[in-house]
Amino acid sequence: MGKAFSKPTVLNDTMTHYCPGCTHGIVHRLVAEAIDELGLQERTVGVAPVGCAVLAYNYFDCDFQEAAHGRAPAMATGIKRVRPDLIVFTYQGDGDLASIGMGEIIHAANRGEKFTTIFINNAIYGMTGGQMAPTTLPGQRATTAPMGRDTDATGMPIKMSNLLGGLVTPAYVTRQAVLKPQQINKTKKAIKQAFQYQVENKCFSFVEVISTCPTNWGLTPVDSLKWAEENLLPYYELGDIKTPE
Amino acid sequence: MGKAFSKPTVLNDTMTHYCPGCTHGIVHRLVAEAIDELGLQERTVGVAPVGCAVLAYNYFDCDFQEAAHGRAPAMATGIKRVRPDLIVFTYQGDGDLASIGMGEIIHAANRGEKFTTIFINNAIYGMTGGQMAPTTLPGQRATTAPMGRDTDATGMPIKMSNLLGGLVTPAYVTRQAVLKPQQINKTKKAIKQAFQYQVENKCFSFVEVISTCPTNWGLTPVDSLKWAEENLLPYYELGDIKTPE
Amino acid sequence: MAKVLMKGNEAIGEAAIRAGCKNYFAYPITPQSEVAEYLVKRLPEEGGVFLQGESEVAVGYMIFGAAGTGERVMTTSSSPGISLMSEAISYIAAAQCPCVFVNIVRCGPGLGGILPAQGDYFQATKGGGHGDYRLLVLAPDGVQEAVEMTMQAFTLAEKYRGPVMILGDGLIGQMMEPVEFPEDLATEPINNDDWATNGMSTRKSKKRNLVKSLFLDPTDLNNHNLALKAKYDQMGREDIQFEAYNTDTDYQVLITSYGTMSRVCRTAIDSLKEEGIEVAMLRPKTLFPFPEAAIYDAATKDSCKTVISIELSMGQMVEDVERCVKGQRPVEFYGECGGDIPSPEKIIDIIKGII
Amino acid sequence: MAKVLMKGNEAIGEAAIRAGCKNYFAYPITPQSEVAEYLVKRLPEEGGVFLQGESEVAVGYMIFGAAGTGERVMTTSSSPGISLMSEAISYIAAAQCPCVFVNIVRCGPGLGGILPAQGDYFQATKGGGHGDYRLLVLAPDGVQEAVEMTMQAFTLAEKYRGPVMILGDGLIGQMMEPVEFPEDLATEPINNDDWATNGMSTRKSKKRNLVKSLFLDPTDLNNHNLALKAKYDQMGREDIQFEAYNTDTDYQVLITSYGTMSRVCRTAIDSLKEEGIEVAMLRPKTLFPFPEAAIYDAATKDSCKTVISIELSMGQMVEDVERCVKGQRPVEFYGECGGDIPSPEKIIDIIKGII
Amino acid sequence: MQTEIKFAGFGGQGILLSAKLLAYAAMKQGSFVAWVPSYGPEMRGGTAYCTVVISDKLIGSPIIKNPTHLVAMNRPSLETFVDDVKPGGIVFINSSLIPVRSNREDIIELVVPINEIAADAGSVRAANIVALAAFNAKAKLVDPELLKQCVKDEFAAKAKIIPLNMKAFDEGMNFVENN
Amino acid sequence: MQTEIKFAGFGGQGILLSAKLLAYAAMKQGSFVAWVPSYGPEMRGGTAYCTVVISDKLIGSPIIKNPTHLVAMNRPSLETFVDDVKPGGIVFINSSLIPVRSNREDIIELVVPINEIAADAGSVRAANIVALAAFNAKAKLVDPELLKQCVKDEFAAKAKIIPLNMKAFDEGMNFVENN
Amino acid sequence: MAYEHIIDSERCKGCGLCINFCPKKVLEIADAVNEKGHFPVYQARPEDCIHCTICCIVCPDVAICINETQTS
Amino acid sequence: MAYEHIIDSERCKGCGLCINFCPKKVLEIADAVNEKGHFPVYQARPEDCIHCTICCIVCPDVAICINETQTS
Ligand SMILES: Cc1ncc(C[n+]2csc(CCOP(=O)(O)OP(=O)(O)O)c2C)c(N)n1
Ligand SMILES: Cc1ncc(C[n+]2csc(CCOP(=O)(O)OP(=O)(O)O)c2C)c(N)n1
Ligand code: SF4
Ligand code: SF4
Ligand code: SF4
Ligand code: SF4
Ligand code: SF4
Ligand code: SF4
Ligand SMILES: [Mg+2]
Ligand SMILES: [Mg+2]
Repeated sequence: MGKAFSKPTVLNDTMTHYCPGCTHGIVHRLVAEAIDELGLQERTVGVAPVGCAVLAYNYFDCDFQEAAHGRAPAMATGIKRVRPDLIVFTYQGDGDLASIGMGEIIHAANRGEKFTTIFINNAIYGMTGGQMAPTTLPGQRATTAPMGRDTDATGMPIKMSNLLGGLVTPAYVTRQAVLKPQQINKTKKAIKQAFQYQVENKCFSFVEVISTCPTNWGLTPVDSLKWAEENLLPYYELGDIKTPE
Repeated sequence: MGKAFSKPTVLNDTMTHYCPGCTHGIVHRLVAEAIDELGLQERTVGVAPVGCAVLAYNYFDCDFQEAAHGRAPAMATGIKRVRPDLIVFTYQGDGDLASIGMGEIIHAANRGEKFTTIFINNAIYGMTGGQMAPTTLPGQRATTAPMGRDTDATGMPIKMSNLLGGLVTPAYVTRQAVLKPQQINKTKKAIKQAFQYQVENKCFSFVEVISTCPTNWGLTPVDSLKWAEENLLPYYELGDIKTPE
Repeated sequence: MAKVLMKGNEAIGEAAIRAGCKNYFAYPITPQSEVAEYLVKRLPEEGGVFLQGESEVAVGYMIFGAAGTGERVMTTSSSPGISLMSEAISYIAAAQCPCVFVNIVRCGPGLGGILPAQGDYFQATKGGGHGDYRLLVLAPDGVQEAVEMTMQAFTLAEKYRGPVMILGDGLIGQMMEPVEFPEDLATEPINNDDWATNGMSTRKSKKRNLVKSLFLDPTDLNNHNLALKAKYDQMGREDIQFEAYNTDTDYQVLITSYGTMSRVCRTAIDSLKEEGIEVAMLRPKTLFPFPEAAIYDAATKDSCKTVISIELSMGQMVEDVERCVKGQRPVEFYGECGGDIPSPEKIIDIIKGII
Repeated sequence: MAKVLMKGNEAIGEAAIRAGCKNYFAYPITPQSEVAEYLVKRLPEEGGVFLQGESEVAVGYMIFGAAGTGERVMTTSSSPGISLMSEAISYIAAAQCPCVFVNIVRCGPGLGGILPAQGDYFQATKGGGHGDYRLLVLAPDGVQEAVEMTMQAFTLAEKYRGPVMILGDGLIGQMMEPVEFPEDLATEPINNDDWATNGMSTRKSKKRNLVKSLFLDPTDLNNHNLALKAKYDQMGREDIQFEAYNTDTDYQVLITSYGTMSRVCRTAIDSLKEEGIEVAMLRPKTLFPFPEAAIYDAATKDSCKTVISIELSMGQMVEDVERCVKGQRPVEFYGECGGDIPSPEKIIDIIKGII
Repeated sequence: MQTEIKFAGFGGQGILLSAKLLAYAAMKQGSFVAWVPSYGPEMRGGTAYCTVVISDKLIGSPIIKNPTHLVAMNRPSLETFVDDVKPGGIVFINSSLIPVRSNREDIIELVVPINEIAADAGSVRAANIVALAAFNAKAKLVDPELLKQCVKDEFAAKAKIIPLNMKAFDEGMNFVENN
Repeated sequence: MQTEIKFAGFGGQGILLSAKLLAYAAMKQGSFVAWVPSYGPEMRGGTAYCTVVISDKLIGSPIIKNPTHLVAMNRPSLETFVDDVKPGGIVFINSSLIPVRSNREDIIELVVPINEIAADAGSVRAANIVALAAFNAKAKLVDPELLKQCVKDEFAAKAKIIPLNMKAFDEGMNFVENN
Repeated sequence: MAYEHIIDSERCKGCGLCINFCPKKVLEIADAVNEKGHFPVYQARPEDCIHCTICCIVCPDVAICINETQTS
Repeated sequence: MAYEHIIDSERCKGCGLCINFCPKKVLEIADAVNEKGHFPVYQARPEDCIHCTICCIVCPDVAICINETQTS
């Protein structure tokens, strides 16, 4: 039952700056594998967010632009509109996409921009040191919610995939996770599917990935997976939310 | 069966700058009546948008702030948070609220800010001369969509009430119209209910009002009502979308 | 080519197309919405891209993304809209992507009014956005110059690999004047393979390109800033533009003025000349780089007793004029900023008041 | 009151509370997120309001709305975040609402870096936003001054009914120094009944108040701009602050520098003095209004041969210095902008190079 | 030599077009021209106006407080602007809508019932063309044939209404020449 | 007189706190002080450091390239910063983690196995307190009793761990005084 | 209980919405403009008016009101 | 078909995710740090490895690969 396994070629050898056990690294690999397998490296332009993945461009061996905080969908729109032959993806965190970048992602999705968004939902602002995100769970602690998120004052966590799925414009919207091997394999398939829709010029495609932030959650990497499984997944249900007709 | 009818006191005598037959005037009156009937004049602060209603403050006899384009919900948040005893409402058009102000309205709604938004959906940018709005119907002409809205290039019209209704945080969200007397009466009730929820400090409340823009639609006022009835209402279905539990 | 009578806003749109720009992203705002309304019709004819963005913030980044691919791209807006783009402009300058921003200035601050003004001089020339960057700013005084500068802007943007701004005003956008589109101002795009993110397959090196502005190492960032500064210095050596009006006389007063306001000053100068009073004008056509030496030289001509900066603002360019005049002559100021443009008669009174 | 050892960011938060400000809206950004992390704990103890907004654009308008009610309110951010607030700042200045903006500057342009810099001088003093408005800008050189200026800021904001900015930098935000909170800097709020939208019932007149910036009539708008200008002129008469260091000697060189950079200059001046070389420093504490006369006077002292502006930028304040020196002395510049702060030794070398 | 003509009327009266056509013809004739609209928020229902400047040299200030001539299409326009006209200028009065006169001795009053003339020619909508032709017949700013050609070119895309407008043009011109 | 002490180590070693406590005590003692952290993006796992400046007059530049003393908690810290220390200064070496020495003749080397001492006192987590006490015992920058009080105050909210830290403090001090 | 139907012809913009909805076809557009240049409505058949307030409700300019008069 | 299981101990950050998921409990944390200061994993019981690639799949740092070797 043995199998071989090697690094995708779109991923270069640079070691990531991510904390030990941070699942950003897993998703990077999955994106790289999808680009590899679909043979898109030479015409792909990635758009890095402002968030822990701000340096994503250091790890991918393809063209990359670095966006301002939250504006990756607008940049991707600019790229894709003037060069529809390029394959464009954004890679964004939950602070980036669901807080400051809310307007941009909704409008890009609603216009049906033909690019792909990978949305890393770790329910926290990782890079800036653990502030509350729109996706932070009720009661979850953050540096700007030291007693835990108070939903009376800050509302309920936003389910981005459901929100985008609610738009009328056709799209591929799915929520996946990378908390265990089977989920990782499914996420891989979803990401590949998302790029495939782009290759076919079919629709906007959006893959939310439930991830971890051991550092700001104050948990070990392994405990982070468990915490996410037990707390995030019941609220953020996995599965396809919308597929293009 | 006779009845008396007079101008609500919160509305002052200034003549509006609106075009003949523009339904902005009707909604102004309904808002004023609600404030009157609930006795809120002395503690109300309105927030005017940038759009045809930018001068709304000229017509209401209560405190008013004038927002920047799209930012009324953020201003209302600022007012209401520091002075929860005040009654705060925003009055916004569809360009203002659904295009540039998308992020602000979603986040204010999601935080459950305890103010009231009156959303005038006339499917066009009125004030700036008829550009396409996110709510413009497929095929509807606008100065920036001279051949009619092309949904392949710009997506489908956004149903704001449904989008906001999809958030998890409790709220009152309803879509009404002012195209005929019965609808106007219903809209009146909805607006009063929205303020009532605010008085009770219950939730964010949002009343979308399907309106007309005879000038930029290029129709007479009466034909505008008909066009809206026949074209807007089938897409923008009327009724309550969400009520607070 | 025969002259055509065009609104400034439409002429700017046409000029962009003639300059080889096929990509336009914008958000409506008075007094410049006609650029979009014109281009939404013209660009499809040219196989180009027109998109109304959801906000000026988003448009700023659409421009950034598009410019990052090396394609020519333009946006137009007016004062509050440009404020919303200022973060993007800082990013684009930092990431060195050529593109063109047009600001058809209206009265501020805040919502202000929609009539012409020059209250965004500071914002344009000193950087509305954060950090050490400069915009090359071109200030037309009419529709023909708006056309020429729009066309030049793309060439300059590519020469300096950065954003270039046209600073017009509501009058220039709204008025019609006869225009020509000089073909020689349309240049070939520069090869961008060494930096643009246009897909690895398109370039010989097969190396990836990055468009970015983050430099975590202080030495790298300082060097980056020095490299940017070197470009701005080069602009000062190679691309200053100005007009000297009536400077070959023994003028007593030197006016500094630009754009719409300078036309009124020109009329005033002509009238004064008829009365035997000689007044000259130094009109910066590039607001950055600023014609520092030219102003100093003109101000220090023996006959010149006073310099006066006349603007549709409460006093902005006058600070640069003061800086250039180095205390050699008194520098006066006159300005209005409500939307009305002072008449030539008013300017004549002002000038007479200081001689 | 005993001194406490506090991080600049936390001290600014505490100072706001001591000044009677109970309302804080902000969005996280390095290097100032500790202000929020401090206030989220402290404000509830004071019955105050803490809200993390969804973006800096939104926060700018939350501040506007809150300030419009006449309540004291503050936000803190860093360079790119301030760019995103520039439209709001223009609106608030136009609508004349008192409030405090703190910019803990990081390196730019674009994403740049997160280390200290002074590249936002232009943005702060010339208006990042559109139109004719000015911010009163206070530039502390350490944690104690950050505290004092934060407290003063609320008083000044109310005196001039407008936004006041504290321009710090990453070092001031991140370092700890002993601080005291001078009680006499906490003033009583001014009665706002004549303008603030705090509900008609609260005021005697029972007249409604409007907070707005739209003036459709050109004369009204021009008058409004003149009224704003009158306030800025008044600032120049009444609220300029600066420090003159070693100016009672026969110095050969006058340094102009502010904030963090000025501390290094001070150390360099002390060392040079030991070597027998006298150098003075004029340190603006208000960057606007700018100490124009003080700089002119200090520069034109007989002994002084040269002026040099030393900044953590590529050359920004130096333009104002040049303007003030009026050509009476050569004005040099030294700056770095990558995050490293030049050492006193480096400054000593620079100074020796010009004498 | 510089001539400035202010056109003023209600929003829907087509004055911007009349003014543009005049500017266009003057440009064709080799003059420097500028067409300056009044744009302001919510002019709806109010008075709209624009100015055409025609000059033999580069135009300085296009903002004209005291125009050479005034074409007033409705009463508020006449009342608002009549006193600004330079002595010796023409004040054109659309007598179909304006029951009053200029009350000035130092100008040339040109009174034309343009709505009626237009209606006679086929449609009131051509009133602005009547006014243009009539005004030019008096002011003699551009060659009438050239101006007429410009009108024709303007409507090139809507060939159907060319005859109407040609007729309106001729009637307007004739009215002045025959009175 | 101005003294500058650089504290350097891994992220989790508590150096920011040691430095803060020293600054605090010096402040209490009437000195001017500044505590300057290195903050940079993604320092995680790398070397963190901070500097304490103690002076008898207002502190000018708080940015110190050549500190008087260095407290090195791990090997990369020692290697990175040892050459910057001014001649005559103390170089404190945590020999529990650092197998090498300074290779400098012009400084005073203070070698202390702080992890072991802390472990003996009850927990390795108190190693930073051991280092603080030991370093101060040699450098004599502040009154040890005052410093100890500052440590105690710092942990006021976590009374349980005060004894451990007091013990660690004493052991650190004793190690230096007895060697 | 009697009612008085009052049209403020200076406020009226002549949009015709009231005419469109009046169940009794009471209203018509006048043929003289008001100060603002609009052709206001008037009650062409006041005797048919049932004071149902529908015209008031649909009027965007609050140009119509109905007063109660005690002279019953 | 044979396989070779290779851990790049310089890339490994010692997060333990692979250990957690290895179905055969092959992996353990080493007790010496690598250059970056992390304690990397190693195959404590290589003979039990079934080359299932689970450890590769969960590793955020692509520190493990499995090569096919033709020496079967
Ligand atoms: C305009 C602007 N605002 C704020 C910041 C600071 N900032 C950088 S990253 C970040 C949050 C990132 O969180 P998230 O998007 O969830 O990504 P993660 O680090 O969790 O992967 C913030 C607020 C910035 N760089 N620019
Ligand atoms: C930042 C900014 N962008 C653009 C504008 C121009 N603008 C004013 S109103 C408006 C659209 C208004 O449309 P809508 O909100 O639908 O209101 P309506 O006029 O239809 O009632 C726009 C784009 C502005 N004032 N400020
Ligand atoms: S801070 Fe959190 S999200 Fe960022 S690299 Fe570390 S673990 Fe990952
Ligand atoms: S433009 Fe449209 S929305 Fe605006 S006042 Fe006129 S009819 Fe109403
Ligand atoms: S009250 Fe009723 S019946 Fe009378 S005019 Fe109005 S709509 Fe007609
Ligand atoms: S609805 Fe009102 S404004 Fe319209 S015609 Fe009737 S009375 Fe006049
Ligand atoms: S390949 Fe499978 S069995 Fe072998 S070490 Fe990895 S997870 Fe364990
Ligand atoms: S998952 Fe990767 S980084 Fe983590 S311990 Fe295993 S090999 Fe090392
Ligand atoms: Mg996150
Ligand atoms: Mg609208």
